[in-house]
Amino acid sequence: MVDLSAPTSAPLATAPSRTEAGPSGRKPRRSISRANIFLYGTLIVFALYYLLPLYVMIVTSLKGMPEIRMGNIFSPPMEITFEPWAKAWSTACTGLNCDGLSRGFWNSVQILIPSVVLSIAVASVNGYALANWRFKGADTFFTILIFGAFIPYQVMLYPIVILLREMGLYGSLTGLVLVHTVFGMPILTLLFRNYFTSMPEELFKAARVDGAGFWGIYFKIMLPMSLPIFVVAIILQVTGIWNDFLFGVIYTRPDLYPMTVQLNNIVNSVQGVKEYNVNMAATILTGLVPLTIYFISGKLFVRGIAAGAVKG
Amino acid sequence: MNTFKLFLAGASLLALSTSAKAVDLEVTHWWTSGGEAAAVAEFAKAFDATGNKWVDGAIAGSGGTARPIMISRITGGDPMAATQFNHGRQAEELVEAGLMRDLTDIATAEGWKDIVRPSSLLDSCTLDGKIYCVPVNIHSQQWLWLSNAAFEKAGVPVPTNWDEYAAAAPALEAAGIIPLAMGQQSWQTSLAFQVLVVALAGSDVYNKVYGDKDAELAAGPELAKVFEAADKARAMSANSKVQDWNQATNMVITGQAAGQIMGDWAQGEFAVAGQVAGTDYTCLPGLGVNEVIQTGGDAFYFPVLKDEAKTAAQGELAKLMMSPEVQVAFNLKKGSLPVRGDVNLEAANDCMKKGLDILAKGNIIQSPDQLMSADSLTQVNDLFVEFFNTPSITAADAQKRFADIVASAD
Amino acid sequence: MAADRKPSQLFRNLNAKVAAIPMILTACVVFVGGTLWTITYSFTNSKLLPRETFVGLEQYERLWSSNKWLISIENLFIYGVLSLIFSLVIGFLLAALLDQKIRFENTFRTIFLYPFALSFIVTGLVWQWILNPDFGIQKVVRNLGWENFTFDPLYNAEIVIYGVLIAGLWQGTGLVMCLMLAGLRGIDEDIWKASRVDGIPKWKTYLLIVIPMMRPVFITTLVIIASGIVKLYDLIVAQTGGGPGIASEVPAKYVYDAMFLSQNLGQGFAGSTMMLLTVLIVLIPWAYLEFGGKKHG
Amino acid sequence: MTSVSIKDLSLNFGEVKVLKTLNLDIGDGEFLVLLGPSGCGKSTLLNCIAGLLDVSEGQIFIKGRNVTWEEPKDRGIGMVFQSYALYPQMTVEGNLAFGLKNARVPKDEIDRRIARAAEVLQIEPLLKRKPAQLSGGQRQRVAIGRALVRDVDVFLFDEPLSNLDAKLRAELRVEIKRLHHRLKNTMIYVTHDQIEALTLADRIAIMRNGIIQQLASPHEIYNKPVNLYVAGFMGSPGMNFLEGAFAPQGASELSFGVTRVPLERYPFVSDERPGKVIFGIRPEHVTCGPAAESEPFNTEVEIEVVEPMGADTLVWAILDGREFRFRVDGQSQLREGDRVRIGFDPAKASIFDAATELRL
Repeated sequence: MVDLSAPTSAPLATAPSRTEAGPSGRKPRRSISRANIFLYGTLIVFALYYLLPLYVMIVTSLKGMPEIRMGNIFSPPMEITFEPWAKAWSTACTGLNCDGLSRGFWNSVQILIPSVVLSIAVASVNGYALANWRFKGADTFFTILIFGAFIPYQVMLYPIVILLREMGLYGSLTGLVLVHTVFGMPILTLLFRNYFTSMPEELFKAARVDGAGFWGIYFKIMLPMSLPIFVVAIILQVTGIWNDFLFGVIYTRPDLYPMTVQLNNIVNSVQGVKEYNVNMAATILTGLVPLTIYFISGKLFVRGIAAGAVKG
Repeated sequence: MNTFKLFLAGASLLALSTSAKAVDLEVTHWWTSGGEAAAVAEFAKAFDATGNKWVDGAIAGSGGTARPIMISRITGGDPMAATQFNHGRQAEELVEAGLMRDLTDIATAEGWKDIVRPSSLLDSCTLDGKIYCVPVNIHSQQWLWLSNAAFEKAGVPVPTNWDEYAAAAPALEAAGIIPLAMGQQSWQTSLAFQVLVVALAGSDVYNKVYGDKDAELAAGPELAKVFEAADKARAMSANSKVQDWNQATNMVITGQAAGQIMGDWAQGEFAVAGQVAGTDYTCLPGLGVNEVIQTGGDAFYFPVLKDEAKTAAQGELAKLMMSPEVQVAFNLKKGSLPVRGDVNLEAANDCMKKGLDILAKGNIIQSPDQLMSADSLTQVNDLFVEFFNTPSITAADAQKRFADIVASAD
Repeated sequence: MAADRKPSQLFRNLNAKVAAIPMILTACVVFVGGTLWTITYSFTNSKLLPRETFVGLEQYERLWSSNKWLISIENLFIYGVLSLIFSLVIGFLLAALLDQKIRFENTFRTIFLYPFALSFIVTGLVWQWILNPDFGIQKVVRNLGWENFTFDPLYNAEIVIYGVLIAGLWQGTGLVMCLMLAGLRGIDEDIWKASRVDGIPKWKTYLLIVIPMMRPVFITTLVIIASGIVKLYDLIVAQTGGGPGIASEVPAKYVYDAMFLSQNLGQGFAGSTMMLLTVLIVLIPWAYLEFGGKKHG
Repeated sequence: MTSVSIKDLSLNFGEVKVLKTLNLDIGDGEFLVLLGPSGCGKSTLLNCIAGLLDVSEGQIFIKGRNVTWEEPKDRGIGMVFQSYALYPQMTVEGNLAFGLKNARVPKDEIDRRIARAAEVLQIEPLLKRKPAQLSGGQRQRVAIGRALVRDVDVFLFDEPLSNLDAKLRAELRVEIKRLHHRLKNTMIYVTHDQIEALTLADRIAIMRNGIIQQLASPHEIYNKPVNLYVAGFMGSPGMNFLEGAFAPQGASELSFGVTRVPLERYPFVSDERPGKVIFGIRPEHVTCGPAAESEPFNTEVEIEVVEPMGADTLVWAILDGREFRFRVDGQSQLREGDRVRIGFDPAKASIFDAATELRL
């Protein structure tokens, strides 16, 4: 057959320019048009509202105490000192131990990793089972689970203390990991279920036809395609578990207390006068891990949320 | 050379015998601020000296934050080795449930019965004849702390009792000084009220209302007088916008405020700030009207532990807390009074001395914690924090609601 | 001949059921079990430790006669309704603005969402400092000249809940914006072209066409926001401690204080049962919409 | 008076030139089809006319008015989309009235227009229903109705039928044609389906890489393709292409392999005689069997594959070693391997310069 792709010159003779006077070509858009002012204006005003606290935290954490007492919290620091950060990290005292937040940091990491891994693994399997393997009663359990998302933690404190005691896990790291898995499960399962239901049905049917079983499909087909929702799950769980104070302090012992307990102790124990700069430095330090994880995967988070929440 | 070796053997033997083997004891408490932390350090130092190790489990945020954690840990079956509670009925149910260790054998061995004065402290620890806690200090709420500098600035002589102090309020305000510093936490406003009751209505009215839950007396004229004073106190502390008690104390130390009704643990803050009783600040027990000491304060309970060595170490810690030297060192730093009558505190400043001789004279009252259940006490606290923060509630309706609470209190 | 009978319902896709056991356990033992346990003990006068001395509705009578509880319900209602409305309105507005293919979209989105990564305790502390009359906004504005400018919500009983709202919105709207943006990006491009050809201004297209189309997204967002509102606790503790007085009390704090401060489990459980009731009222319509309404799969 | 006139229009997304100095004049009431493969710029051109895309250079006139910078709503155009783009939450009546309400047209006028449109498109029973409750065809009619009620000058269709099944597509095609006769509005119709183009268009503009290859009547485009691309694009099964060359002595004969085709009857449009040419003849212009004798050119071919398609049968044969297709009547008994005589009249053929691919 003849090769048709060869480009052909324009058959019509290029007539002389026929454009007349009057508007022609791209419409000149004034870059400072009224719509743009409103658009960027509102965004900037909201951006300031959102950035204000971060600005205050950073600025105050770099000031010495005299400068704080005298000036107001919005003025930039005259002479910047990192002493409050050092103190918050290593020397701030909570009761007897004066080793700042550092002790809590490694505890938090030790709590975070297993909790995030376990809770996401369990929730993703739940979501997958609910989405593709409709078994009788599955939806009723799911509704109970969603109902669980609404129950305030305080209500469940006591029953879980008893539950863990009977299982002999009270006060141990495993106990806390289990608690985080339980309380993370509702919303995560909801997200995973929505995500997997939005996946094309044919994919799942094709795999079934090829003889792949429940786990085969999960690992070979579903998992590889669910990076966005995994990112969302990781961000939600990391922020939730890292920032938790209540469970960390009730279900573990002092040598396992997460960083938030140290933060609470530093901020709430007043050596003479309240050291705002150390408190703020400690606050930023505690928020650093979830913030960094969020900054790294912000974009994926939006795409994941789209798939996870929208198709619900 | 061999003497050295001998000495080594002896020392290790000695160490071995006294404390079987070095053991870590986790102690939870809520002393995280200024003077308190220094005081706890005394306990820790003394205990570490015995070869064991004090593992500090401080939880900041006053009893409100700490107690739930302690209770959950104990009921959850993973208790700490020792924990702080206030004198009174907070740990009552834990003891009844058999979760707390019986210290009667140590108490009798050490003869606590006759050294602890006032004996009511030990009574709060006893249940059907057995002793379950070690009282470590006496904190009396019945104190008014005044900043001499503030009164000089206002050109008013330092008052000696409540009425003079109330009369000086306008002058203080004129000088831009907040007459009465008051933290916004509920226990602080409630403390101020019951100090006013003891001072203006007298100890027996206090005992009848808080102890016997006498509702008509609570609604009666004596209490009405006290509610008037409370209304006055409310006006005086209207714009003291701080949250924690030691922030309020700090306002007195720096002269921003003229005075504060607070327990004797405030002395710790004055000490840390390097102020001297008598010259920089003045202390009026019982608001200078009815000099009385309230036996509030703290005691240590020892949950039952399975580990043999730890139980032994617990006994050691209990004995140590009651020993004279530790009592002196601890109470000096804490600004509280020792529980042992046979200890003299020459190093104590004159406010502590005032407290000691009131204690010696024996006019003592029990603290609300010892008289009322936590449930009723919290209702009283909520009433007064609401009263102090809502000017629209008049003294009369506050009294009526107080009487209702007392009627249903247990 | 029974061999070829269809395998009983139970063993069909056994794997799925085995895999779902953790979910079933959590749902039944923890949530259902825990809730039932709480409800039963709300009819007892358990103090520090649970005990089975039944007292009927006594705890509930005391609950509804307690001033602190009534204030906390009122606060939760005000905070709940306003936070729902504002976070949806602000969330949608920001999403719509970001949907206009503007420059710096990523930076703006990161700015709006970073608070979500911080804990409520951090949020509470920072906003407590900002709203503090002695060194916060009020002092700054006064230094600028307006001498009697007063902005101290956290110390004014009537409007303290709005101070909490400002902090709550700061923390929560970022996520709502993300959900809305995701919803907007799901709308078919032709709908926009059609409305432009029909000469309908943008804001009307958003209001009358796009929002009705985004019903599922709104429902999911409502579930997520509502579940956050009911559990409001750490923000109150960190920002106002329930003060001034008991003006910013919330049910979750009432339950916590009752259980641990007043050492009265019975009263705490009564409060929490009431909270579960309000949750049911919110949840039943959602469950119906999600499963009942459109039977699918 | 031209209804729509496009002057030197170019559009580029960044560096990519999507439309290159394009000129097009569309008569009043004319039905013009923009035909081409996906990505040839036909939809982009339509969106430019509608005002949904800003042009880079050039002007657009509608009814003599320069609308280059006008908003879509002020251009007097209505548009029907491939995905219908009906407002899902509104009833059919709501969809029709929404644009008018917004333009503050009085209520009774709105009702009158809706009634007229409903009658023209026979959608009276559907007015109260929601789009979700309509079939594809009904939704398409409502989409047309939305433009109809606004009494627009020009209707723009963006592949409106491609979402429908074949049978429904045929029905709606006829309806659109009937609508055009009745309304006499100018219509610009974008599609990649040549059947739609051939049946609906007064004129067809075949586009490729942003350039109009040929702008002519369906018959002209089908029978007189101006270049190899147009010839190849139109007709299915496509035109037979045979590479060949002019016999040395002048232009009277074309030779490929051993076959000689007499060209006396071929209407040459250019007098160039390049070395290599491509000879094209459509399968349906080839006669088979005894009648082939009378054709100016006939030869014998061996049949390779027979494809019966009901109404007629497509036969794949070998002509002088090259693949050659022709159509026979549906009842024919031809089978693979038969040798049969075929013939055609070169007047119906097309010859292209192999290098420039232009028609000779």
